[in-house]
Amino acid sequence: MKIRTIRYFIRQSFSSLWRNKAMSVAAISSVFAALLVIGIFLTVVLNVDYLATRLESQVEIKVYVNDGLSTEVINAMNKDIKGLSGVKDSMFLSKEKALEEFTEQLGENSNLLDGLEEDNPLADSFIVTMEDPRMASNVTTAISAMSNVENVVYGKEELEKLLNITYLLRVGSLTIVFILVLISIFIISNTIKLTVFARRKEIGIMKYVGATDGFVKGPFFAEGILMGLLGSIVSIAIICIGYHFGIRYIEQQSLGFISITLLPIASVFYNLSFSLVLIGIIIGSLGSMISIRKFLKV
Amino acid sequence: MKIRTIRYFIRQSFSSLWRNKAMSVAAISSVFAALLVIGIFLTVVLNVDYLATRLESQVEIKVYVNDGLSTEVINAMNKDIKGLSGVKDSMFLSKEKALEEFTEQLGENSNLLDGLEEDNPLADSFIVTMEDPRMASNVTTAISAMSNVENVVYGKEELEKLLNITYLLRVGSLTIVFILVLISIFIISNTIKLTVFARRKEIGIMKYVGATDGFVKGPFFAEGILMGLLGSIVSIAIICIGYHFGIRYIEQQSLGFISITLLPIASVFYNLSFSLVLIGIIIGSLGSMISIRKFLKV
Amino acid sequence: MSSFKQLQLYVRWKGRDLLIEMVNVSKKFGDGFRALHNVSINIKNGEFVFIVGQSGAGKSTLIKLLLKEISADSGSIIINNKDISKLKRKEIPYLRRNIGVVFQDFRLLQDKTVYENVAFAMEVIEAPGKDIRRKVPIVLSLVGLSKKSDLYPHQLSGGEQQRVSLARAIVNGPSILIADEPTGNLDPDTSWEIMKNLNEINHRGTTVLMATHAKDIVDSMKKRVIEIEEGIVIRDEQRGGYEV
Amino acid sequence: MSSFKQLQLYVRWKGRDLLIEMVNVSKKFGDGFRALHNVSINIKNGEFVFIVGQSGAGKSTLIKLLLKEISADSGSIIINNKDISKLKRKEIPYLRRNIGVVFQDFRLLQDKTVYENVAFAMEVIEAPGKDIRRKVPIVLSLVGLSKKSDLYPHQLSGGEQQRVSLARAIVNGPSILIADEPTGNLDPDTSWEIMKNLNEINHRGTTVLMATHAKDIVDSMKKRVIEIEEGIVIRDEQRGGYEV
Ligand SMILES: Nc1ncnc2c1ncn2[C@@H]1O[C@H](COP(=O)(O)OP(=O)(O)OP(=O)(O)O)[C@@H](O)[C@H]1O
Ligand SMILES: Nc1ncnc2c1ncn2[C@@H]1O[C@H](COP(=O)(O)OP(=O)(O)OP(=O)(O)O)[C@@H](O)[C@H]1O
Ligand SMILES: [Mg+2]
Ligand SMILES: [Mg+2]
Repeated sequence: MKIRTIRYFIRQSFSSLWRNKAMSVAAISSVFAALLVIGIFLTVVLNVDYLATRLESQVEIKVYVNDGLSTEVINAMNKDIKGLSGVKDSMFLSKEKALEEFTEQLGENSNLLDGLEEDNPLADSFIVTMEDPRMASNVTTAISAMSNVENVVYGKEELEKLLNITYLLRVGSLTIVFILVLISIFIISNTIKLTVFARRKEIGIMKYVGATDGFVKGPFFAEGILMGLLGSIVSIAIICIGYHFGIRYIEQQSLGFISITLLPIASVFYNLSFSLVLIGIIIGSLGSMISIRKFLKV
Repeated sequence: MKIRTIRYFIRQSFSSLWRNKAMSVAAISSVFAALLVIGIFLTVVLNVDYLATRLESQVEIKVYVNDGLSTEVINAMNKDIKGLSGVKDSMFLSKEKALEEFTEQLGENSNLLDGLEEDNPLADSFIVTMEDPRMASNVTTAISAMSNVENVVYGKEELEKLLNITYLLRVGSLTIVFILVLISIFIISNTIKLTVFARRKEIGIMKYVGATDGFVKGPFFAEGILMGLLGSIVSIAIICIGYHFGIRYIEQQSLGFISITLLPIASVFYNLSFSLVLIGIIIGSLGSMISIRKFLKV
Repeated sequence: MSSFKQLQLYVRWKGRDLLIEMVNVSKKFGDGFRALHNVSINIKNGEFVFIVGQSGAGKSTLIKLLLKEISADSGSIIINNKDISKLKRKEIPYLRRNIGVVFQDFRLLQDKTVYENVAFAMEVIEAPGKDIRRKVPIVLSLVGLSKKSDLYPHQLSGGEQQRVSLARAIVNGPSILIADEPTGNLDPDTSWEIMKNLNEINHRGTTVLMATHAKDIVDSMKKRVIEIEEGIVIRDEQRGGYEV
Repeated sequence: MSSFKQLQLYVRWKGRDLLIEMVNVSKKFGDGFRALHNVSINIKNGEFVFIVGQSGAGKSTLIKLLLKEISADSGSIIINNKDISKLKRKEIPYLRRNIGVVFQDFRLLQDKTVYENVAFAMEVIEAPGKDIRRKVPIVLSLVGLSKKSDLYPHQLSGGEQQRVSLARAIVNGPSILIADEPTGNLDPDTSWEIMKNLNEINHRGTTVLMATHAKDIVDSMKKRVIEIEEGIVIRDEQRGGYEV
């Protein structure tokens, strides 16, 4: 196949799109709409994952230590803890501060603690936050082995619940996106099939005047790519615009237990555009190649 | 228009679907796929709403009462409270039981309460659950006015947070469904447009031999309905089958703070089938009527 | 459309003298090409008229104007005393139902069988099923296609397709029969067979307009001949031949 | 396909004596209809052959067999010493490139202009753009369509479409030119113009096969005539007429 022929294919695909305007517009619109669905849900999945990660980072390990440690020892321990793999941060919490916080937490029932200030039954502690909450158990073991450590507590059950939730969120959203990707691919390939179908007669004619299969397919292949490209570009644009405005509105809402922070638009665009363009182009070109096959047999 | 003509339209629509099999299959598949997207998300929305309602019903109002009330008084109060509008249930909680529960809740820190058994600082109370959590403030006022009531407490802030969450869940899922419905409608109408487009020549021929616009449109209208009907039936079937199996898997998972209970399949089917069939039929027939217009002008 | 107008169009256009009246009709196409120029033709009820002229002369364009497939740029076309340039879009089908046409490119419905293609013209006018089942086989045998009634157009030879188009044109017994090159794909014997049929239809009162290149046929039938050259009527002769 | 085979098919099939050899070829269609029965025909290189016969006799079917548009049920068809029933699917295009065809139904690409339709036949064989730009206008003027080169097929008259089909068939200078009723939509003058062209092409060495109903033309050209009746060759006559 000569370069000239490939140039011819590309030229043909543009002119065919242009000359069958009504059909092209309908087809590209459908491709665009199908990719839009994928795009919207990829955006949702990206944000769900982001949220899950932030939820997971709220896991805390409480390290209760012996009473009356010197500042040097505390700083040294803090540094050791921070050095453990999986740990994000560690913060010392004196028993006075802890009682204060506890009193606050109890709110209406705080009278229960009346008079405890003089004889504080709580202990000094470190509050350790995790980079990767799956490492919590390892970190606990490591800290337990340190000297001056009285007790290490982390909400094992709660952590497991949390990990369950984030797992479900991730798996659920991925499953849905997966189903949607399949459906969208199905819709795009059917759309392409219909555009090929509308031109089945022309395909036959080309074959009758001596065109090889490849020569007939060339422009359809290029056209499929073009449709996928156009459809995906429009859908990316719409999603980015929608996200730009949507993000403002949503971040103003409050969920209470966690502030809503969405991924920055650049990150969404970066993750999205490549896959949408790829899906569009691949299904567009592949779809037309598959649909054209049976009309080539003349 | 004669009955005979309408029968003719219906017959024609079947035969046209059958004779353009390849095209019909592609088109109906796309309609099916687009409706599937709507269907899946309607199902999700229905369940989100269900979950939100159940979350809301966890709201509690605590009514602290005077010490040492007689069982008769307690029962009478309980009955009065239950009679208030918006209230689902009310349950008496003695201060001994309350301390027990509190001790349990504190877990590792329960030593704080040591010795309080003898001089229980807590009060007897009623735990009131709400039918409609938006009435909580009214109910609180009503209960405060009752005799023997010391204090009425409900987590106003927490309730507002919860209502925020459920509101966001509902609005978010409805927004997404709304967008998806629009996209799906767009895809379906484009698909129908492509099938009409593939037969533009035939439409012209019919006009040239003296068919009125209505006579040409008739079979296309019927065909649009048929495509919508077939597409929606298949999508409903797939969703119900998928839901039947999905429900089992999902309900086995645990979210911790709330057990996952999904709507029964019958309820989903009941809510879904009507709207999907309606959307399919309306867009199918309307889409073909709109697409055909410009080809009729010969 | 008022039912009076419908009636007027439905009624077979008989007993009128001037059936088709074209006055100074001109038609240019997009690129300025002059397809017809100042064409004036009168055709009386019951006439048999040949339209001849070189390829590209404007014969089919003239026919398309009569069917309102395209509209004239200027001049008026009056069919059965009605100016068709003033027809509303909704009235066009009723005009066409009174004009049976054998199209040069056949225009058969590809997803309908031979039988269904012919029946379609009757279904369009909402004829009773009984009539359809009776008349369609008759016209199909008239054009020699009884055996082909269940085939689809793409399974037919060129000449067979042409005859289906003819069968469809005559099945409703139109007031006017327009045939655009109806023997172009037919052998001489079959052509003569068809011409005999057209002649007979004409004798039964239908006005026949036939655009053709078939010199033999025109020469021996001795009918009125209108010759068009580059969009201009250069000859209109009673009992004429293909050439002067 | 091996490049040797390609070469073999590309090379103009000259200097061979027997170009087309059909032996006992039969073809039935789905419903059992016998379109061709035991047809045996030999055509030598450089011949000019008319194929005549009634509408539906099987002329176009025979042509479709030569192009492998359909396959024979039995018998063999050998073109340029190659049994085309044994052609692989990939080889068929190379067969067709050596056969220029004027189709009875024209088969023009509707979304390409006249110029592009003709150019397409050259693009298919990956001819250089320079050659295309030089040759297409030449063949278009040969068939009298220079002025129409930017129009789309639906903007052409029947005869003009037919001539585009002819232009496309000859633009690559094929070894065999098959014309299925190429004058069906042409007036006598234009028909003769076209026949003069075909004759000239034949004199320059191209074998011409023409299915036709044009009695005048067959009678006056005095070429070999093969007559088919209901799928059977009933006459094969050198310097014959349309009828015996
Ligand atoms: N839509 C159009 N745009 C431009 N030119 C057109 C259009 N339709 C027709 N023409 C031109 O008008 C001229 C007359 O066409 P018409 O079909 O009337 O010819 P004709 O007499 O029927 O010829 P034939 O005998 O070949 O059928 C032709 O040259 C054609 O190219
Ligand atoms: N696919 C098919 N299925 C059934 N019958 C067919 C099919 N193709 C062709 N035929 C029949 O075969 C017969 C021969 O057709 P063919 O096209 O060869 O005729 P022809 O000689 O070219 O006629 P014409 O002069 O009218 O073009 C016709 O009667 C036609 O109905
Ligand atoms: Mg014409
Ligand atoms: Mg033929």
